Amino acid sequence: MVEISFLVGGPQGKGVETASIMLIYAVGSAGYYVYGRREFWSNIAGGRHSYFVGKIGDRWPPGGIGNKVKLALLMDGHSVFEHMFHIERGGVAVYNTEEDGKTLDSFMMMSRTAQERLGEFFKKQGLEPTVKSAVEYIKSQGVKVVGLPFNKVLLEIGRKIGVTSPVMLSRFVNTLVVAMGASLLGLPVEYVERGVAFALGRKKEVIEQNKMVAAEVAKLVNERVETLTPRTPEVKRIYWNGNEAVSVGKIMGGVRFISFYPITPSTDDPMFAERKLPYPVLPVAEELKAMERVGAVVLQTEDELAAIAAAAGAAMAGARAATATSGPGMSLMAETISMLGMAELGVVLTLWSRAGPSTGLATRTGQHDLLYSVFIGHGEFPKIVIASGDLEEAFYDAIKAANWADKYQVPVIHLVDKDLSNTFAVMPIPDPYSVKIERPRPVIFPEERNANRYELTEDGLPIRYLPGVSKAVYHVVSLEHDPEGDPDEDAEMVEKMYEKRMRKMELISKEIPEEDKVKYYGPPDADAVIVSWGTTKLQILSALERLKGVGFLQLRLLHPFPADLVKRYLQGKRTLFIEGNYTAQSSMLVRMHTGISADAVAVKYNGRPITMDDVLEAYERFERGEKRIVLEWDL
Amino acid sequence: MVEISFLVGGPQGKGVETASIMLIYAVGSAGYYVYGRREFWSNIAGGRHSYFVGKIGDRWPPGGIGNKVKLALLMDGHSVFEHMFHIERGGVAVYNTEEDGKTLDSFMMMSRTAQERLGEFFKKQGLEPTVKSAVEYIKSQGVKVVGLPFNKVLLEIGRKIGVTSPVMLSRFVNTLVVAMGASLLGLPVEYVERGVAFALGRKKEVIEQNKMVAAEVAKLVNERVETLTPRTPEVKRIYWNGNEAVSVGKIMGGVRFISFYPITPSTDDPMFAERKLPYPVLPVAEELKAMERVGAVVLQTEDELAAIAAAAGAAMAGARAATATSGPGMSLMAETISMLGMAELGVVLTLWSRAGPSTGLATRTGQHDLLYSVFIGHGEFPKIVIASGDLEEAFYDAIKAANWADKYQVPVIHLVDKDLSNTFAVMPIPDPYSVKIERPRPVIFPEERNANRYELTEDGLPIRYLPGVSKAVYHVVSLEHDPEGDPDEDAEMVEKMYEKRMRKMELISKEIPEEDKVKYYGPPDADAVIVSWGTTKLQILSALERLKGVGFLQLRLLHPFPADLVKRYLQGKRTLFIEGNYTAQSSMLVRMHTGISADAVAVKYNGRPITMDDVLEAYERFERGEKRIVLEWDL
Amino acid sequence: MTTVVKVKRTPQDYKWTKPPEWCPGCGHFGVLQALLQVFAELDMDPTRTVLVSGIGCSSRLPHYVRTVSAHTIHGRAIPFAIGLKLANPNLEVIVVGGDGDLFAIGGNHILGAGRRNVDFTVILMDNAVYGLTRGQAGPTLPLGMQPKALSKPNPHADLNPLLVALASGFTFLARSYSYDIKYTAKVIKEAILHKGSAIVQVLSPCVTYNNIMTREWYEKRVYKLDNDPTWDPVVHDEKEDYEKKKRAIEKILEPDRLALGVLYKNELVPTFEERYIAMYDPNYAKIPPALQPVEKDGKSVIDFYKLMADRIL
Amino acid sequence: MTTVVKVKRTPQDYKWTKPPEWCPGCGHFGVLQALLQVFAELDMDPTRTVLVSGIGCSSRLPHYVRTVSAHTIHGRAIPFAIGLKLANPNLEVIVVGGDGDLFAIGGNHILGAGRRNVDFTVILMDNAVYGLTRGQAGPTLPLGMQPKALSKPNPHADLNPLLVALASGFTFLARSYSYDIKYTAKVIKEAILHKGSAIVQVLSPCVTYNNIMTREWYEKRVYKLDNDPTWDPVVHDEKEDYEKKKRAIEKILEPDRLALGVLYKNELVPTFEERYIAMYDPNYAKIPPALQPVEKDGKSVIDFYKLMADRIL
Ligand SMILES: Cc1ncc(C[n+]2csc(CCOP(=O)(O)OP(=O)(O)O)c2C)c(N)n1
Ligand SMILES: Cc1ncc(C[n+]2csc(CCOP(=O)(O)OP(=O)(O)O)c2C)c(N)n1
Ligand code: SF4
Ligand code: SF4
Ligand SMILES: [Mg+2]
Ligand SMILES: [Mg+2]
Repeated sequence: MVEISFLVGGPQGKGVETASIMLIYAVGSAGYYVYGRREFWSNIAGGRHSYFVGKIGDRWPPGGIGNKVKLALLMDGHSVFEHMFHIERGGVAVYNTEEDGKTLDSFMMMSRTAQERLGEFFKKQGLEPTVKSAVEYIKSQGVKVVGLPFNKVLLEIGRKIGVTSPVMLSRFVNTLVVAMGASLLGLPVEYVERGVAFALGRKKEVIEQNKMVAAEVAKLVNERVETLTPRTPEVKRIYWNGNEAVSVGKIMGGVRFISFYPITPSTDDPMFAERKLPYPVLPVAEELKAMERVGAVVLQTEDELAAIAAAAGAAMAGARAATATSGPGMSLMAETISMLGMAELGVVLTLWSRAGPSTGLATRTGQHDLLYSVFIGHGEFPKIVIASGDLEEAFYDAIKAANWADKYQVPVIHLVDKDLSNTFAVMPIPDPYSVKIERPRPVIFPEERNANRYELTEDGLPIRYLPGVSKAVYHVVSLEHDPEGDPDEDAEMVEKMYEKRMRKMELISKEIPEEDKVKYYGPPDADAVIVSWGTTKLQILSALERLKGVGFLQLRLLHPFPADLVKRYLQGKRTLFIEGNYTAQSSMLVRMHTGISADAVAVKYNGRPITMDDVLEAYERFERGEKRIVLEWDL
Repeated sequence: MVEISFLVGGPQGKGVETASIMLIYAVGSAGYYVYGRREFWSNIAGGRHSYFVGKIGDRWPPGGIGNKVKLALLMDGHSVFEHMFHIERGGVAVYNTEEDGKTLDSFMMMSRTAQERLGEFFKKQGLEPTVKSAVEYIKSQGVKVVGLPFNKVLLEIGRKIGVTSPVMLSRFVNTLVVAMGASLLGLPVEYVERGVAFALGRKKEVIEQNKMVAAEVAKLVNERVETLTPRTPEVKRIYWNGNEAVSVGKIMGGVRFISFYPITPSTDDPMFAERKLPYPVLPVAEELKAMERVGAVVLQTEDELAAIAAAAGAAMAGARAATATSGPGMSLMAETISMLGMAELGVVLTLWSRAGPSTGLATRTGQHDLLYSVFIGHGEFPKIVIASGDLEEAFYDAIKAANWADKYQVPVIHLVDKDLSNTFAVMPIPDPYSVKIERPRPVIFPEERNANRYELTEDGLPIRYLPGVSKAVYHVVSLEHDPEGDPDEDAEMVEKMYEKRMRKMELISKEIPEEDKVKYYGPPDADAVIVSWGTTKLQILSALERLKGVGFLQLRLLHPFPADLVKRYLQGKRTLFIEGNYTAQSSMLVRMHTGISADAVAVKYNGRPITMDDVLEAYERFERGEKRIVLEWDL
Repeated sequence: MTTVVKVKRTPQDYKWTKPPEWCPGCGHFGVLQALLQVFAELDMDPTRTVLVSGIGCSSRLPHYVRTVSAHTIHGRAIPFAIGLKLANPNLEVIVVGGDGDLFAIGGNHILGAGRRNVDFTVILMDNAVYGLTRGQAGPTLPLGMQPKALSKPNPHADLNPLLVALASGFTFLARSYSYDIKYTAKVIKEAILHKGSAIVQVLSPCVTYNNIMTREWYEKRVYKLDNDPTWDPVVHDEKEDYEKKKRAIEKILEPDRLALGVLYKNELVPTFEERYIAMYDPNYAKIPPALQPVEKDGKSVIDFYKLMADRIL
Repeated sequence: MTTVVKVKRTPQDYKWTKPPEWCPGCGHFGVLQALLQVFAELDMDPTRTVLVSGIGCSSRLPHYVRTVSAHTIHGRAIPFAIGLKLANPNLEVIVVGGDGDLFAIGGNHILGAGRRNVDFTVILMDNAVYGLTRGQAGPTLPLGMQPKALSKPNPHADLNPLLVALASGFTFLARSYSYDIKYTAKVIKEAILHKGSAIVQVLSPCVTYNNIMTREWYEKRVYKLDNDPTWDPVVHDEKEDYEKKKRAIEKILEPDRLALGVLYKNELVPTFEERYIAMYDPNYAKIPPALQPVEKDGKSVIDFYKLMADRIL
């Protein structure tokens, strides 16, 4: 079984991303599965440190991310400092020997806090705070270090391939480190070339040059830590990231109106939908026979207030409508979310949550918004909150969310996070047609008439009209109303309408299948159960492989809460809740609905995702009797 | 013991309010305590029905409001229909006999739903749907009905006092019904005159005419149901309503910057603070010696986003700052609430909650926003939520909220509601100086220097600077930051800053005294305890007088939640939660924090307050074993 | 405006089942009357015409009209309407709202709308106060004025809604006066017929709270542009635009007087719908988002493998 | 601007402890340089000067400056700054922000601010894109333009920020170009010295994402108003206002060219602070909200019984 963890680090905006994508795609082309997540600072350039950390394997998913990696490609001296503690014994690090002499404080763009801490460390160790010392330290931890003088090497290669400008040459650093890494992994250079071609896009000449660089560099590295023999994968695979998987999910789910205001880490979701416009169609539906592609409106609005209001209007018009945002944007959408509840309009809100509060850490992850998602919006109204655990689930959930918003005419919050948004993967293609698209048909009258959209129906669902098609004259309204949709404050009518709306919660609870509510992994008779939600899933599942006998309950539908199911799985068990926030929100939610208290909680709130090793640590400390475990690893 | 319930009903915008204030003030002038709450439709005029319902007594508070009243002053035929079921056996109703012939469907502005329902009722009773029938029905229920031909009477009086224009005469209807009511209550007409003078303000001539009307009408009513002998009250009393009590509380509490965007039922709170500008001061503080009055900024902003942002800016400048809104406005403030948490700025947000969701019922009450208040704002951050139970508490809590926001530098949500906002009372003056104003002093440097506002302090509190005075240069920021206030994403710093902020929650829990967290009433050894929060208090306390042996736990501090205290009071008890929402939110909150489940919940969500009779009904049904009791009375 | 229907309707046909609940004499009645008249004149299809409003006395208007409508939340009528219109450009979309709704809390969406030039109409029912919340100052209330609900004179100056709309990109600007129902109908009709984003400021007194800007106050100030035979607000050629804008602004800023009529009209600017067709999706008008079938027998109509072709390994 | 300090400071004295993190060549550096220069020239007190920003690359500026500052949330810098200034009018308050921050999400507060004419300054760092979120279209990006992060041409037209500000009531309007640091400093200085709400649009290219509106692009279009000796944007008498506004608008709307310099200046309009003193509280300037003692030995300074005298029975 192949399972290799890797890391690519370098100055932000200077090719780290390209290098990582090259590597991921190269390895993917060779028939492996791979994923990597991106960590970066919330400013554009200026030399802050950024990195990808991921996993390569011959099965999907290729296991969790631990606290250390096997292969580290460090593009500059700053990266050496940042990842000194991130490489495992027996692993290998690639770096630029020309940076040896640089000191810690010469890296102006390093967090000053980190500089001070590392400074302390070197002092304690009696070492000079230089890159060289850091490299020595890394070696002392049983790590093989492969250094090359990057600029010198590139200058030589440049001479061969006819590039001399230093600026141009510096652009080859990403290819250089990837080629070094590939050599170390025993990956034939032709796959690196595929990675190069994919990552660099359509610039032909540039691709050719980079390919030559790769070939030259490959010759310079003779060591090897692994041998990735090209293999034929079991299934067809796709390369995408979390933002894209969800975006495509919505498109598949029939969403044709997307309004948004840019915000990290959500923007790439609607922007992908925009880039892909118009979308290719299958020759199935009558109305589409004549067309090869269909359009959609993807609308950048002036703010988030407008984004969700526009989606609400589109939903009224009859389109499947969605918006995407993160915490600050969702806060601005709160008033309209409440309106969706009252007026009974279905909109999907993909919440790409990030580390808060406020602007917080715009490019770091956090699971801080669970209870907020559940209780957002003044007043009481039906709403759905679903959290996805991984890329595949996120894709399917996006389709389901589109179904539910349309069917129940309620706001649906699809809870994902920065971790998922920036996870890039080569993985098996989920079956794009396995989720049935459920689209209720509108009522169409034979001739024009006044209609009651808010009839007091038994299931609570409003009557569905398509304006301009239904021949219905009707009123949609945010005030409490009578069946005609006009304001009514009569106490009895108020109560009836309120109940009618809330009945939808029962309907939703009844109709959403169990596997969308919770998923249980591990032995049914486990006496200890880890409870979690969202993107901790992969890390917990990987940890579970080592924690034999432990169960894992993944919470998926967070509202309406599947209290009975959760009770069934947790009653009488020892529970450890693991999640990326301070107050252990899911444990609060579980207790609110079931009365069951967590035996222990393990939380992380330093802006970094929970790793597989975090999970193992949490479990160990749980077994030692700790009640509140704070996870702190920074990777 | 005097305890008289009353009701004044009539067409909105046509003097109901004036009549009610006249009556309240008249009775108050005679030495009684009195309160009345206003119910009205959410449009300005157009003839919708509005009414006051309240209580008169010789002690404060004069008991709860039942489902029926003793005295009903009905200004028009519409009111007769609306209040047919609201008058108790032995009570008395006043109405205009000239409306006898009017039919139900002639009242265009009645809710159509109500019309249909009443139509059914008359049909079943075999009665014509006329005012006369309604009056007959009222009589059949053991109610004395006193009718006068209002217009004819006024025409006659008008002739005497020299007013002939029908429009002018119609303006006397309020005085007419109050005078009738006063006569029935045996209240000497001079007190009505005081009520007239107070309610009509500075228009001298009008006051004189109305006094004459009162005197004339008094002569026409010979019946009497009660005799309100003028009495000397025990204490000095004040006439105010909920909006005003809270507004004055904030002023007393040192709030000098109030920004708001108009919204019912909150607007009268900031507008009162504006009207009272500048405020008279005691000759205490040095800087104020030369002045008789001090100013404050009361700023109407372009929207709620601006309202709370301006308050945040004012807080940074060093002013005690507040805003007031209701649900829709609070939703718009969510993003900035989160910023207050991160940037560590203290602002008081008075939430005058109303019936939702969305625009909902703008002028009706509801306790729908408890969980939303607790969890509002993305991310996790310290925040205080306190709910007041009555006018006196609301006044004190407003002062406390101002203290807390300033001291802890967190957002403080002061949760009150439409019911309280529109409760008008003549009541004992709360001691305006009993709550100590706690104002920490800013650090002032001897000379200009850079300063760390976000030092990692032990108690979590930020260092306090007063810009322009402290001689400190420092940065306030909404991003995660280092002590200097500059963005920092270092994992360790993130964790420390997060913990620093959250430590404030512990400090708050420790420092807020027990009586501000919960209040317990009734026998300590009660086996059944009613749990509630907010403005149900008076009604529950009144009901408790009849439910001997039952306890009542009033939840006050909702966040940080006083879990231990609540456990102490509820452990092992049979609990009935009573509140004005659908999902029994306080029971959810209690279970979330204590694991204790409600044995039963009694909820009301028809836009009307919970009455004393509702409480009695709820308790009775609770004892009969009902688990979920829906209260429905419309008064 | 995009279609014509056969059966000719009367204003009466556009009345909903319940009567208006405004104060007697309220200016908003005039706007309602004018709208009903225009709808009848244009014989608009009530099932394809959508009135969108926010919150306010003015925003109640849709409840008195027999067309499809959405009475949304305070300040958000415009983006709601834009979403609705863009999801189905075959609908006729008209926003109505007050000065508070459209230019205080909703002001930002005027800026957003102007940039798009969506083919829809905004009717501003301007009474310079917040009627529904009992008379506070609206964004068009002049500095220092103190209508009766205010305890102090207004410390805010008024903004100029038509100039804001012009600065944002609205391609049709007009003003009317609600007590002149006929003229208001005429102006609104032109606005609806305009291709692009149109705004009509209707001076619509609040008789209950604005005791200063009353019928008398307005009637001293208003005059009709139509009386000047040389007045031509239409941009006939893009080259004229600069001049026509300047002339419109001259009128809009004119001190102490209120010009009624069409101030500016430019149909040469492409509508958002036209831009979308040109730059995003040629089939947009034919089969817009709201009218697309998204599934066939429960299966998505999208060809996933083609959509993601460049990503499949 | 309200005071003068004794020790003369240099631009260097206004640098904070950490260096800027903008992309090399970013236009925002010019604004920063200009600001430091102005601060030194005016010898502003760093403990009494407050820079307020929202979110964006531009909004990071306060972290590079050694004055008190607040880096607030996206779009809300203006109301935050107004609250701050009104709570203590002795502070010198300057808002900096991007086109996205101030005119997309924050647009409504421009409208609100103009109506108040608070004595503060807004510096718009306009690059027509959203730098920080990676290059999406900003509200000032022209129709049909496609900078590199966009997958399709911009379907939105640009709004005119200065015209919006004028329509709202700003009493000082100016434009500059960030690579011309000296001129930018000159214009910003005048803005800060202006009594009332001032806005300066600084054209400040984003070298990373706006590959169309580059140095070359701007330099083809900009010209300085100062070169015309007859140009006088100052309103010397209220009667001139109408004319001066029209002339400013002529420049603001001018097609294809970008006039730099002061476009309009009117100090005859009372500031909000002056209005407040006149209409609300004569002691406001002397003892504003932030500087009032609210208690003495824990006791409120307010005389409750006098305050509520008319309500006590
Ligand atoms: C978010 C929000 N804030 C405030 C309100 C309260 N509110 C309702 S209508 C209104 C103003 C109405 O004024 P305008 O739009 O001018 O309409 P008019 O009543 O004058 O016709 C306000 C502030 C609300 N409904 N929602
Ligand atoms: C409520 C909210 N929405 C969106 C964002 C994401 N965001 C951060 S900066 C920015 C735009 C920045 O553009 P601009 O103001 O023009 O500044 P620039 O970076 O171009 O200098 C956006 C959309 C946010 N932080 N908060
Ligand atoms: S309050 Fe004013 S705007 Fe509202 S209905 Fe009455 S007159 Fe019209
Ligand atoms: S992304 Fe653009 S605006 Fe931001 S720092 Fe870089 S060049 Fe400047
Ligand atoms: Mg208005
Ligand atoms: Mg920008």
